[in-house]
Amino acid sequence: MSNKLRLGVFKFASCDGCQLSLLNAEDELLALAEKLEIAHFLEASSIIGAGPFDVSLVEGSISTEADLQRIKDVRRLSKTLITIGACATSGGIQALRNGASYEEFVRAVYPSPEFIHSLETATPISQHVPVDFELRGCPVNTKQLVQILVDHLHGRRIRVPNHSVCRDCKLSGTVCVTVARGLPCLGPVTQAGCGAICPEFTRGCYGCYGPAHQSNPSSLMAWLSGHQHPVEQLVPLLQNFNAAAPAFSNAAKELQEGARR
Amino acid sequence: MTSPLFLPVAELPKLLARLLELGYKVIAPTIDQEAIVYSEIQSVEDLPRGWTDEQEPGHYRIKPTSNDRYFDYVVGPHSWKKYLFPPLQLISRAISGEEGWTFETCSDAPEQLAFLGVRACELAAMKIQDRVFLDGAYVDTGYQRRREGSFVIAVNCSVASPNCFCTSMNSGPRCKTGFDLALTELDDGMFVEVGSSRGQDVIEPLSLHAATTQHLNSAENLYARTVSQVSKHLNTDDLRNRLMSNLNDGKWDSVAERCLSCTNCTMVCPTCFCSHVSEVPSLDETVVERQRKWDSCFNLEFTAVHGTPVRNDVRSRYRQWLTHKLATWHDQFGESGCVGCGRCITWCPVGIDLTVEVNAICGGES
Amino acid sequence: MSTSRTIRVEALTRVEGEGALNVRLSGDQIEAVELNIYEPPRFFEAFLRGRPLEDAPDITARICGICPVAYQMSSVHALERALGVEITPEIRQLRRLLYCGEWIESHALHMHLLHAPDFLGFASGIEMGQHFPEELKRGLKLKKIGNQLLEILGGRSVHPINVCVGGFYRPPKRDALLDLLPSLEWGIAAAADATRWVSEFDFPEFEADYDFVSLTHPDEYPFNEGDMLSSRTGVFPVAEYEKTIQEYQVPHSTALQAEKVATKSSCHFGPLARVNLNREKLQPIAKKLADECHFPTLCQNPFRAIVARGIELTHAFEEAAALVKAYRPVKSVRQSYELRAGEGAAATEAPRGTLFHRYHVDDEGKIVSALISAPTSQNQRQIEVDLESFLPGYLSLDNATIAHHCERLIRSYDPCISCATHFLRLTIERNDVS
Amino acid sequence: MTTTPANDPPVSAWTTAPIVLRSTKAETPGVFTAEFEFKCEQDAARFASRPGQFNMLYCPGYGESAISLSRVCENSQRLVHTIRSVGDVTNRLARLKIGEIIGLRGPFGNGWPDFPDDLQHLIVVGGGIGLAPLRPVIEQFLASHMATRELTVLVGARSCEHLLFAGEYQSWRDSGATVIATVDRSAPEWKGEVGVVPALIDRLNIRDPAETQLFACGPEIMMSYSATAALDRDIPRDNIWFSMERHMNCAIGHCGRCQFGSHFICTSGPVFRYNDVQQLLTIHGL
Ligand SMILES: Cc1cc2nc3c(=O)[nH]c(=O)nc-3n(C[C@H](O)[C@H](O)[C@H](O)COP(=O)(O)OP(=O)(O)OC[C@H]3O[C@@H](n4cnc5c(N)ncnc54)[C@H](O)[C@@H]3O)c2cc1C
Ligand code: SF4
Ligand code: SF4
Ligand code: SF4
Repeated sequence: MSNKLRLGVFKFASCDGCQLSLLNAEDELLALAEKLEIAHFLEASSIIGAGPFDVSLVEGSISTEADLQRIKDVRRLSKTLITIGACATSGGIQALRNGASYEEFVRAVYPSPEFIHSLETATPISQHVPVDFELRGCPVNTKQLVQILVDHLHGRRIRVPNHSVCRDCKLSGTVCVTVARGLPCLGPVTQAGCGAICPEFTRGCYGCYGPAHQSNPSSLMAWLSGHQHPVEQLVPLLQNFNAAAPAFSNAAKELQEGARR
Repeated sequence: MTSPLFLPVAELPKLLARLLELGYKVIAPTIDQEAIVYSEIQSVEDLPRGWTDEQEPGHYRIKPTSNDRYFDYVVGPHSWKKYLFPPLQLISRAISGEEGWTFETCSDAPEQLAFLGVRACELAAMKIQDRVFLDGAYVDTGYQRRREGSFVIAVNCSVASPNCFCTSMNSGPRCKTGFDLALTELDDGMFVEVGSSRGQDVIEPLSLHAATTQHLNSAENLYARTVSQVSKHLNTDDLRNRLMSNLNDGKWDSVAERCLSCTNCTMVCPTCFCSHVSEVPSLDETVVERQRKWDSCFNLEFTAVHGTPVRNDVRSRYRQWLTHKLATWHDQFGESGCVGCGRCITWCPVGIDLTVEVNAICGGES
Repeated sequence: MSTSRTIRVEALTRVEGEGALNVRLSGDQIEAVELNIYEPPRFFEAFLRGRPLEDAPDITARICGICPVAYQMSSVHALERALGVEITPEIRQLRRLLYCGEWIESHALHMHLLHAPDFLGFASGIEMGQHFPEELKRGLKLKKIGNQLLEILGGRSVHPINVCVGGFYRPPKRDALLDLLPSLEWGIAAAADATRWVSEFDFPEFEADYDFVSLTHPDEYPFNEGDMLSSRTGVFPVAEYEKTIQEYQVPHSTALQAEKVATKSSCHFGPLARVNLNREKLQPIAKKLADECHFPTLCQNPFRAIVARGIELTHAFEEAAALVKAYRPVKSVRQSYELRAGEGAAATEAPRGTLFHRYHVDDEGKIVSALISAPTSQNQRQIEVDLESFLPGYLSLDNATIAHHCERLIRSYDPCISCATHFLRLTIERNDVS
Repeated sequence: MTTTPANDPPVSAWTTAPIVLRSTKAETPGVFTAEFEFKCEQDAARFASRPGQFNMLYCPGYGESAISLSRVCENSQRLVHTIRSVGDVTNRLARLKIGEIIGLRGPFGNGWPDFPDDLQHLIVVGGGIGLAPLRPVIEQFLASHMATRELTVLVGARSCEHLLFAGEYQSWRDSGATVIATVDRSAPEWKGEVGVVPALIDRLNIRDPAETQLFACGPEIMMSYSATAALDRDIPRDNIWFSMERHMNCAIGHCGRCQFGSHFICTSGPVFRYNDVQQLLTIHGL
């Protein structure tokens, strides 16, 4: 119909929040729609477009056999595949099941477990198909989401800064909550993107954007646990929306093993 | 210049009033977010009177004191660089018109700022940044405007924190130059030194009495007491060469194991000046602004050349920071880049102490 | 000639989350209507066990990105009940204000981008915008103001970070709220205009004798507090929620369904229920608006839920503006508490219906068990029941058209399927259901 | 002999001048030469550059890139740049249409040193795109008709199609230069050298090493080995010069990005005396 790029938005196991972040671009939505043909976006449109897609945004993690097949189809039909959000990039909160006994989870939760067809793990998209870019966040930041789409439209490489949350704290003049209030904060090991909102609201960062570049959670945890923060408090902090990101899950494991010793 | 004056404590508001009347926006220590930070004040009531700070590596708390002094603390998480070299600046703008792009250089409206409560190490830090932005081949005109427009009221430290090592860096605790006015807070008022004709003009109408010998003695005692409180030391003898001859030392690995590469030390450091200019296009890309933000040598992208960072591990990035600050800064600017304020030690989330690291890497415990 | 046919809506669109519908017909007989929610289960209640109770508002928010505030509100109220925490009036007002933000965002989104296109014959809000640009822009602006309110109070609009058990981590900045006031005031009028616009739509003739259920409060339009009210059986306390409304599992869906224990009948939750049950408590302009739009005192046409949404949208703007005007910051809006073992339940009104949480906690502050009943699960049975009575009038049409009509009906409930699948419970004793 | 900035700093270092693309020419795969002209005469009047200096070319929305002048045109407001497309800015530059306007800040950096009076032999070593900032040196040398002096140009590339400015070698030779090209990977049609550049230095005829200068630009490893080879041939350390590359953002010594030991590449380089960087080059991740 036009030389617009065709956009597909696909959802796997997730909360919809990352897709909503696209609809939350109130100021940019219409302008974007002029440049992108929204070919498949169940949450926003009744048109169920068939592929191929120039750009696909994929939200959610893979946790069922059917989804495992579907993501392969999406990949096949997409020129550029961008995963959005913690679910898609690291498994999300539902990846907490990965370490636990799946059987027990289903039994504990569903009266008729036999109706439930689900995989034992919730895994990131990149574990199953090649991904062109991973946009972090739980949820993703609307500005970043719009920016990467615009960059892509203009033929620029998709990228976002991968430094720590701390840098953004300092840029906005937020006083460090760890140093000045003794609150545990994952900011030093978490990738920026949210605007350092948690420390601004006087609470510690809980890691929505996943591990920052070459992050060092082990050192941070060693320091915190040596300064009156019990392991029982630190482990859940690492086991949030990016619990399955290797840097976080390894640090949690180390803490637990250290505590057992 | 003129001989020292005395400002009775009850008349401190007059000094503030005078500055406001001259059109200055007065920036001073205030309490916010459980810390002593710099922001605009309207009255002396906004100062952290009766408060002090407690600092250790990776630790900072404010607490009330038993006295009602205005300046009984050291330096907090902010430094004056946030006013002279703001964290976020608009540098230029490109506008797309019929004949293609046109370019504008942006400059912020000059604001007259009066900094109240500048410590000796901070005066030193300003001079260091002057060298970076004013004395090189290129002048940062925005910095120049802000620097020249600001009025500096220094305050001599009456206490030192365990993280202060200004005596090693020869930057304090006594304010010697670089101020318009310098205050020393005594029991009943401020011992005032005038450091410039601008300072003279400001203080003149307050018709202050000359300080007495007793004031002078109390001030001297206070300086001596503060010096004696400075407990941290860095051996700076030949430090540049000691560090530069240890660049391949295995001990950098040990600090790299603890360093989070989180950028906090560089952000709080009053002399660090790294920045990055990035593009901020409007959605239709007809107006593109270029924005300069504080950056840090701890960020991986900082040295990326064709996608691959030159300093591709924490070890090389920590080494860059420490050796730049304490060694290569000498080569570039003729002095050390560190003023011994201790901020990087206090605000490191895992309490890494550069003085300890220097000793570990190239010895020289003093 | 009696042929059997199956009508399938493979993927429900313009709803939050993913589901499908199966209708099995035998001749003109409806054999089965199955709302199939195939969202993968995410096991929230299971992994909440053993976690610090402080985590509940942040974690349960991730059940649904569209109504995270609802999850945060239900969880903190339930946990505060378990711990015996009394919140201050300031906290209570700020929570209402936060909820206003979510209602504004969610209602404006559903009205303009998801539901209105149905009545005007467009596939999406964006397509609708080509013919109704002003209406769409107004809708987006209304939505944006809701998001701004959420950002000021909660740090961001999806999964706000400022809510905690005991209140808020930090009070909002008064200046920021006051700066938003002109927008909120604009929003009152704009929301009313939007409501007038949707009230003129052509609504299918369909009514059902619903059992409307929502919270009710003696003085206020319900958000966080009050008793449950059923239009059929009257008031019951929140603490007896699961005794009154029971959930059960069906093979065709990963979401549980709900029905009244006593009568095994379905209930209708959401804006239509709330306006029907609490109309008198609406803010003045919203109340006048309801009259002006000739909104029936007991509206039983589910398609008109879009009008109810508009009325609530207007209400939320009015209430938000009033709360902002009255706001005086206090130093702390966070109540401290002692840990103790206990149990607590709370229901709050999510944009699309009642959201019920119950927690058991131990004396170390860990969650022992959690039960979450989401609005969509609760409406799910109602939707199937509706379809059973709605469909016979349309059976002469071709499958695609029938499917389209079904989808429209489902959409009028603003189902949030992501929520629905996280509606899982620890134990269910089917034998108790008699 | 030291190198000094050729001109006074511009009014504000951030002042961006509009320049217009006049022509482009494809060179090797992914590499092209673009000629720009200042849009405003007063900008042209202010602009004076020397070989080895670079400009910051600015494509709004894409960013700025440091690009060396690959020809220094005297009495002309023409700016000649040879560019390898590797990313956002350079790809955008490659898509520019004739007549399009972009921005320029510059010239920056010190440039190659002046030829000393007693210079007998200049050896120019260019690897890949590294030959671009050296071409002005070659051209200047040849234009100065220094009949008694010798010029050797050593060019290295991945393969023969990547040999930059290959079409010009013959004219350089005709003007008296010795040009030797070598490639990493040979091809059937390639009749020239195969191997690394430093190996060529071993075989050169260097009559008076003390009066020989070596200018190198290319991958660091290539420059380092060339220096070692030159030292082996008794060329004094002081006579060996490198043009260095680091991430560059401001080009005026204020952003800290291009630091290399004690140096800011942008202001105290990009051209360095081998002596000043030799030690630093041995340290990984400096
Ligand atoms: C002194 C100097 C002279 C140069 N001369 C030339 C030349 O004549 N011809 C040529 O083709 N290239 C030259 N380069 C390299 C050129 O600057 C980079 O290839 C270019 O900046 C890459 O930008 P990009 O946006 O296309 O790539 P991307 O990979 O998309 O972007 C990289 C980002 O890093 C920045 N960057 C800054 N410095 C560099 C760098 N050195 N390498 C890579 N990225 C960098 C870019 O501006 C951009 O913001 C020179 C570099 C230096 C330092
Ligand atoms: S990453 Fe977070 S916000 Fe995004 S879909 Fe997953 S749970 Fe929702
Ligand atoms: S509050 Fe957290 S994110 Fe901010 S500086 Fe401190 S540790 Fe870093
Ligand atoms: S290096 Fe540390 S002690 Fe030195 S000036 Fe910077 S912050 Fe202060």
